Amino acid sequence: MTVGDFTSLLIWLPIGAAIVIWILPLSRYATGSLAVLVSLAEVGIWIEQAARFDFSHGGLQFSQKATWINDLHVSYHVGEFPFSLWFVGLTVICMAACTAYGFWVGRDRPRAYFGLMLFLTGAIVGVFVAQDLLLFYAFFEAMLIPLYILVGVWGGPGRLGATVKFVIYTMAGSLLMLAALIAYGVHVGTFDMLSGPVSSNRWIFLGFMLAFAIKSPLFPFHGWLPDAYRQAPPEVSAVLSGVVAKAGLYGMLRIAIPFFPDPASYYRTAVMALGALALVYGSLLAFRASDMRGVVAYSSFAQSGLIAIGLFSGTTLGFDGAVLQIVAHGFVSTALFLIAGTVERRTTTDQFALLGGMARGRPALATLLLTTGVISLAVPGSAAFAGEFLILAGAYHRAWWWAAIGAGAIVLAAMYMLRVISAVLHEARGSTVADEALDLRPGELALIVPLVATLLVLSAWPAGITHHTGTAIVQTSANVTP
Amino acid sequence: MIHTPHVDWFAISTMLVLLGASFVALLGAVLVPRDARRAFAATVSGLGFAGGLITSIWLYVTSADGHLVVSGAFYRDRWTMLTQIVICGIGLVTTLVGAEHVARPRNDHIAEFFSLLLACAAGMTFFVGSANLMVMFLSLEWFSIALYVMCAIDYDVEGSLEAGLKYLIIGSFGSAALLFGSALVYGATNRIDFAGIAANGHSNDSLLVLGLAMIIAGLGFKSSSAPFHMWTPDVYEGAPTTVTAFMSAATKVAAFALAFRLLRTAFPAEEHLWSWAFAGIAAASLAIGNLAALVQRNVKRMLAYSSISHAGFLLIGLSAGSALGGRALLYYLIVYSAMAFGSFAVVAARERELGAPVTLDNLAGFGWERPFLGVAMWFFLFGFAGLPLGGGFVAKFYVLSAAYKHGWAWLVIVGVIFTLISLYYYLAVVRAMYMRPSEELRLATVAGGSPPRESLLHIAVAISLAVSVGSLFAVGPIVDLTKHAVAALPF
Amino acid sequence: MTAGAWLCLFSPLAGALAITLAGTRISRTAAAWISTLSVFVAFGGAVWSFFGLRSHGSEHGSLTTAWTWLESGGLKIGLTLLVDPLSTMMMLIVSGVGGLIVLYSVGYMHDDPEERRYFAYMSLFVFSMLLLVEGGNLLLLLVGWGLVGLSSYLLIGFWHERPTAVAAAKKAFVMNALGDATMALAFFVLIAHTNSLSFGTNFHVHMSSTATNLVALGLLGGAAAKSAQIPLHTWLPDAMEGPTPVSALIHAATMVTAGVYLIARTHPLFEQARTVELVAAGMGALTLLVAGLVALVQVDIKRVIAYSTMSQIGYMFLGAGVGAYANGMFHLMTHAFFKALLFMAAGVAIHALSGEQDIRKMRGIGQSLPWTKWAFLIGSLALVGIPPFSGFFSKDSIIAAALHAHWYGVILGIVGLVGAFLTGLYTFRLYFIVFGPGEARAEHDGEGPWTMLLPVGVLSLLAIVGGWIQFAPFWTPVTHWLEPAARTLVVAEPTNTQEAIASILAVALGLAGIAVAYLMYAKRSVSVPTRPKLQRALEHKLYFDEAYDALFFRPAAGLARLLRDEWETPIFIGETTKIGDDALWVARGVRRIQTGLLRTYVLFLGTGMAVLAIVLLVVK
Amino acid sequence: MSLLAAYSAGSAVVWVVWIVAGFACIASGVAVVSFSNPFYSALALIGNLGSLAVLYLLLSAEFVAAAQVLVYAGAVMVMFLFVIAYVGPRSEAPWAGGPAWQTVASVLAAASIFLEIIVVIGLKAGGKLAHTDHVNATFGSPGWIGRLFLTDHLLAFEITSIVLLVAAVGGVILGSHTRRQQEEASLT
Amino acid sequence: MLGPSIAWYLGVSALLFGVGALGVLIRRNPLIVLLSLEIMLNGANLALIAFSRHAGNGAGQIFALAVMAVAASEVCVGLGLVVAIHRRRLALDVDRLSELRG
Repeated sequence: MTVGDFTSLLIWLPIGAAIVIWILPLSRYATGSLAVLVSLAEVGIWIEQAARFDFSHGGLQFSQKATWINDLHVSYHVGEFPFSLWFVGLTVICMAACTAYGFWVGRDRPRAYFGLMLFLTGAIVGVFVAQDLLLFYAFFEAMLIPLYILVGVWGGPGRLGATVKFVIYTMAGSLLMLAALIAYGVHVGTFDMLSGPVSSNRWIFLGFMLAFAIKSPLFPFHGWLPDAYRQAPPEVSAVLSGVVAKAGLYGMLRIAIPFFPDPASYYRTAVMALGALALVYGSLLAFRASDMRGVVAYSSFAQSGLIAIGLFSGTTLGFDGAVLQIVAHGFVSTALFLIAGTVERRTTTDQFALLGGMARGRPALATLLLTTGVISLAVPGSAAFAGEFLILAGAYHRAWWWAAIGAGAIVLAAMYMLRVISAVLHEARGSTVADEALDLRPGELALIVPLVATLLVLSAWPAGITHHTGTAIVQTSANVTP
Repeated sequence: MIHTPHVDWFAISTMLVLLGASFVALLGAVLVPRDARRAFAATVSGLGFAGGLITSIWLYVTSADGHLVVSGAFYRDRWTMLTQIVICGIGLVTTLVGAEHVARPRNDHIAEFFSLLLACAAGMTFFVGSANLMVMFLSLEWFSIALYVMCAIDYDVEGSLEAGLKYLIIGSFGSAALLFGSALVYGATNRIDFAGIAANGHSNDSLLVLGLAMIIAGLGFKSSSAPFHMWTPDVYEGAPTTVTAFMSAATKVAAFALAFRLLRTAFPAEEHLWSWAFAGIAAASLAIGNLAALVQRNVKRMLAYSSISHAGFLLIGLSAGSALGGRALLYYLIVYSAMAFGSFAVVAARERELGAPVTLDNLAGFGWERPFLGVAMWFFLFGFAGLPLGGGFVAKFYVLSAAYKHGWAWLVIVGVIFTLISLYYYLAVVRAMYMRPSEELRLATVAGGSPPRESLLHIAVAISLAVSVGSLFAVGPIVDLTKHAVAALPF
Repeated sequence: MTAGAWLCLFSPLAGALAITLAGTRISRTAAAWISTLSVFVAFGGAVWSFFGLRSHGSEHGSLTTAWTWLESGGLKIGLTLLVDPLSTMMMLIVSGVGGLIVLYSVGYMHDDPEERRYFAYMSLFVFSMLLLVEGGNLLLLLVGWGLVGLSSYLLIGFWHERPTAVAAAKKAFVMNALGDATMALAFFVLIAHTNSLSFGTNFHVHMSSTATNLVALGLLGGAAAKSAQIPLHTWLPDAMEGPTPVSALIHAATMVTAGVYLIARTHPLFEQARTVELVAAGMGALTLLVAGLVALVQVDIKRVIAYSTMSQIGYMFLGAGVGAYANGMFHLMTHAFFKALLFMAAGVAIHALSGEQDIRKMRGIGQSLPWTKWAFLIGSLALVGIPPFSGFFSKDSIIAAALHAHWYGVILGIVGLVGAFLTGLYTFRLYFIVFGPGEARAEHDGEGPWTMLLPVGVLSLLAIVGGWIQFAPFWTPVTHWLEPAARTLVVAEPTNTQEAIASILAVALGLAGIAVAYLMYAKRSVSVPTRPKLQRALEHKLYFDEAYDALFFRPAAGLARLLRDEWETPIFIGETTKIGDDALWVARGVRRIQTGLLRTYVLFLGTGMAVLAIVLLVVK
Repeated sequence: MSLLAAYSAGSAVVWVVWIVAGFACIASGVAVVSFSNPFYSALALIGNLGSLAVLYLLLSAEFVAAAQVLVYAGAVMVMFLFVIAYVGPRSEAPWAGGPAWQTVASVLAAASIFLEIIVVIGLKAGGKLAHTDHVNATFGSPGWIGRLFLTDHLLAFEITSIVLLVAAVGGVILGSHTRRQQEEASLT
Repeated sequence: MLGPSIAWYLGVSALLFGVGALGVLIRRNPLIVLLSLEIMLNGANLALIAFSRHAGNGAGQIFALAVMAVAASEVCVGLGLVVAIHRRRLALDVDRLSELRG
């Protein structure tokens, strides 16, 4: 019996710490370091869990259950499947990096800021470990609250409009999901995600699916994305695209597909088509975006599409590839946004027109951006490549053109990512790039290097995830073709 | 030789305590020197409500088997008692806020104010337990009249007077309708006690139905649900904020608690009629309340509209008409009253420090200047919006589930859509408090130097916060309370 | 011997990592030597595994797996090395020639401020290339395939202040990504049918012929992109923007020839898809012709050599296409020698003129660089295929093999012969112009540091003797050595007469070419024929770049801009706000009802009641 | 026979009384609403109350009738007249003011409410409402009322008193001077 | 029972109620509005008493008496408000009291 057994700890430790931070009048430094410590403690707990996780039986582990709304058979039920373990790992590591980034750049109003970041951590973890539909929904929406304030208070000049659009958009989806889950839960008499039977009601499926499609996002539900990613502070954009967006995909993996096998297969082509549209459309727009964040934003939009294709291909390859790709892209986009942040701190902008030539004399920045960028364009051998390869191999089972579209998108990815790299690092020095603009400082390296290192480890051994996704659970109920 | 009926004094002890306190406070108005009046009256009122809490809790515990007392005029059961508990709680926090915030020059009428507050609460506690149309009508008038006076008590302010008069006239019209409806029901069944009405009524008796319609209108007025809601924004805006806070919380509790009992006990056979009627009214309230709130700048007024929209949600639970609906209704009432009261209390604080009506613009930066009140406010607002930051989340889920179980998916969809719309203006308040750029923050200069110390108000807000957040976690216990309460009603 | 393979694979990677992590803590020279050392260690490993394989007998190739790299469902792909004759041969070439070139760079790049980065990239490239040739399954091969593309991108764009260099690098990478994509598609087909990507097993399963053709096509696409075969060739000439040693290593000796290796490695598949194999051969023939022609008019010394590389690879494709894998590989080897030699000799000249690459301005550099002149001459002769230089043995056997194939073989053979003439012409055009009489002089005395001259010397030697290890059909150790890995098709086993005819014709045509070049550019007795149209066409490389720009890039960019301006901004970003405005408009309407008139409120109450009553009375 | 005659005669008398009283009642009601001067309206209301009392008598509710006269015509109306005198009777055209649609809609609403009730009663008139129970003499007598008040409706009785008390307090508060007002008054 | 049947009385009461409602709806002088409210209540009272007579039970009459008290109380508060408004030198016109709106 160790801390690892208490999945709840992963949720409530940061939230508790947030409350402490809000209440105690700590100094800026104390607040920041406390927050970073807690987020690192999260990572520690997760490692403990990962080490003691028994992948041989893929079932739910470290689970805890308590009655919540006995009247409607809603319970507080948390636990981890193998794949949720990976999602949680992604969350805690990225959140630690982002919190530390906030500490490094010294956000003003530190108590509010770090409290919200910790609260966000707890909420996101909650989404990934919740085993009760209402609990899942609760955390799914709880994510929104800190995000709203983080973007709205610490964001860029256009933040007000961006936040409203972001919140209204996502809530539109998730409220329909509320209706759907009420319909499902009240009808079958339980909200528990383990004992809940499969349903073949297409409307309910669509209700869930819409929420996830907006969160991920899939085409054409991405209207909130560009503004939010551009206006949010870099580390929050990192969380948004790296982790929060993944909640939508997790929802498809954990709820939409296994609980609604028949509707899922009925709408398979439609969803895959939306994914493909997102993939192509996003890639093209990323290719045209004039700023670094824009490119990363649209590229993660495209990635969501690709992952959705993998999930709805309904094949083992697709599932495993999707899980791997989710984790890999999570780290990639987090790292890229943080790097964008460091660039903005040095040049006050991320417009390509004003950047360039930063590689000269800044080897660390150049190396990290190059490595991350190259991984994100899925150069063969990278974790992203492994993920995309499996996804498309799975999609090929459905029809050859999915794979063809995906392959085409890989080329596009190469085009826009190289554009970013050369526009920031290469060619003539940009007007905003001062000579005295420093290379990455040790503090920044300490944030970004671990992310990149994780990516390299994943690249060296993607099977570490793909062979331990345990999506079999999901697939058995979703009658997936192996 | 008249055989006076046996009176179960204990059953009505809550009202007696409150009335007693009210009289003491009234005496204070004349006996206690002016400078001590505020403290004295506030203390008395606080003690009165505390006593009311104790007795009502005690009664809740002891009246597991509901029965009629005082010759069938009053229900002594857990439905009554639970609502009495809530009302007394609201009264208590109102006292806390009022002690600092009922601003009268040189404490004029401060004692009378608390006396009226107590009397009003007493009337409500009577109202929720009334067992026949006459007692219902009388106690309704009782607390309504008290409310009319409380709304107008700031009669140096034109708005307060206007609010009072509007409330009085529209209220009297509404109660006249209620009365005529009662008369028709009486005519149709020759009975005025709820059970008797249920026994003698035929659901195809047009007299009865017409009476029911007029009663619904009367109650709809009290619960400020569309289209009987028109008075709400004006009165809420014009009345002293303390009174508004009390009204928005307590009146809803009383009105809905009684409405549900009345319909279940007196008109079970007509369920197919009133459930549909209330479903329609609910949809209307949701639509009007939320849409009108979208364009408000005055925060009090916006909250008034939002209370209309919440009446819509409560009506969803009511219209479900089932035991589940009743539980959802009570749970929602508890959570909502906490949130509503808290939010108005925060507005009161800002109002006092600005010396002007609170608008979205002069709210700018409030969150950073008064961290506790700010955080509390966004907890309340997100709770209103049904985000999982408080019981509001469970409450919405609960009523919608009830509606769906009743087979009304369309009502679920309506509720969901208008929740989405409501998000816009709730977030607007948070935006105003936290996200305005610094040059706008300068709007929020405090009238008269640093913000006044308002320990009592902070306590009141803290209590509301504790209830609204705690209810998210302690769903089980609360639901058990409501279970027992609902068990007292016939199904 | 597997240990040797692992050593061979990882020592360059270790070198790269060491240099990267060490950063500025080590001197630039130190970085250079670390890199060089790592590559030579790799060569040691290669030799080790070569002799290991010899001792076991070349038919016993062996697989060794470090760990499972990717696993899902039934698909299981290990980090597996394959040590067999083919891979060993490639290992030797890559690490050997690579080592020499890295050594050469020590001198060549000595003054560059970012030397460290350069050598890290070089080591990385060697690692990737070795991974490509050693990879024990198709996916690992693809990984190496992609990584060489990456490091080629990095090295081409090494001087990243030059926009042209960056553009060239991007172009190279994107085109190679295209090739990767087609290969990936081919693998999807394989997975769908065999659920495996390992060599051997799935090459002999019986897929539908369409599936086989698709797979073969996909592989061919990859090969063409990597080996700069028409129509995916346009990146190679631009790639000359990179430092000269890079051109020597990547774009002459090793990477660009990977396509040939791929075909040889997967020949069982291609043999099941004969048509595709013939497409490969035809593609090779076309490329060698076109490249030869274009090379005639180029004035940039490196570009000329680049085009000659394309045409030589065309020969290899031709050979592999008709099934003469061993000959293809053999030519690959000799080509590695003499083409690297040519590049490095050219590099010496360029270095001496501090970066001048225009042959018209290099006239007469030969006077100050006698040794280089000789080295270049050797290289040129080998390239043209004059006996006894190495090119003669390898190239002629390809032509011979082609001639022996069916009717189409004859056509291909004739094209090859024409190519031989062109080779002679453009090679010696270059030679006579650059090393003929002129006023260009080296800016520093001496031909350069020993680190540059030693590799040139070694390669000159190899360019001479490298071909002697096989003289088909009398003596065929290479073919024999490759027998187990890439058994040459019986059909392409040429007879002596054909060998003889082929050799004689090829040599004769080569000599003819040289003679014409001599008359035109050395003695100038014959004036260069001027066909302005044709010449301009050739100078524009037959307008391939323009065509691609018009066909692919512009439409894509245009579409993207269209989507952004016509859809994204107005609809997906704009429309949402419009909805909000509509809601607010309705809200204002609702608000107007609230007149503030008490009577209105009562009216609503009364009307509401009346309506409600009517409804209830009606429905009751 | 004579009984029948007497009965019919009595019935005729009752009818006449009813018609007179009912007409007076309605007329005065309309007058209240339509007089432009509140003073006259108040007087009209007194007439209305009186005629109502008569109707109550016909319905054999003696005590209520008495109370009606005492409480209303006595107490309430006096209060009204005082206030009217205090604020000064200012006339106001009944139909003036406010938007036209307001007036029209008001008439419609009031009419529809009235008609609904009438229709419902009409539906019932023939049946349920036709025959009336026979009641004994004590019905509606003060003693009988008092007994009811002290037994069945004790609570209502008590509440009524409280309501009056609350109203009284309220009236006092609203009607009383505050210092600030006096200061204002002294200023002006 | 002598004279007209209950229905007639009810008719009168309905008419009173309607007239009173109309008064509230169209009059602007708060005093007259209060008077109209009285008429509405009287209408209800008449109905109560009529039904009480019809059913022969006393509840209606008790109810009516209670209503009188209530009416008195409402008038009391209402007049108090009127006086207060007058003191504030505001026009006695409900249409002019429309500062709160929107």
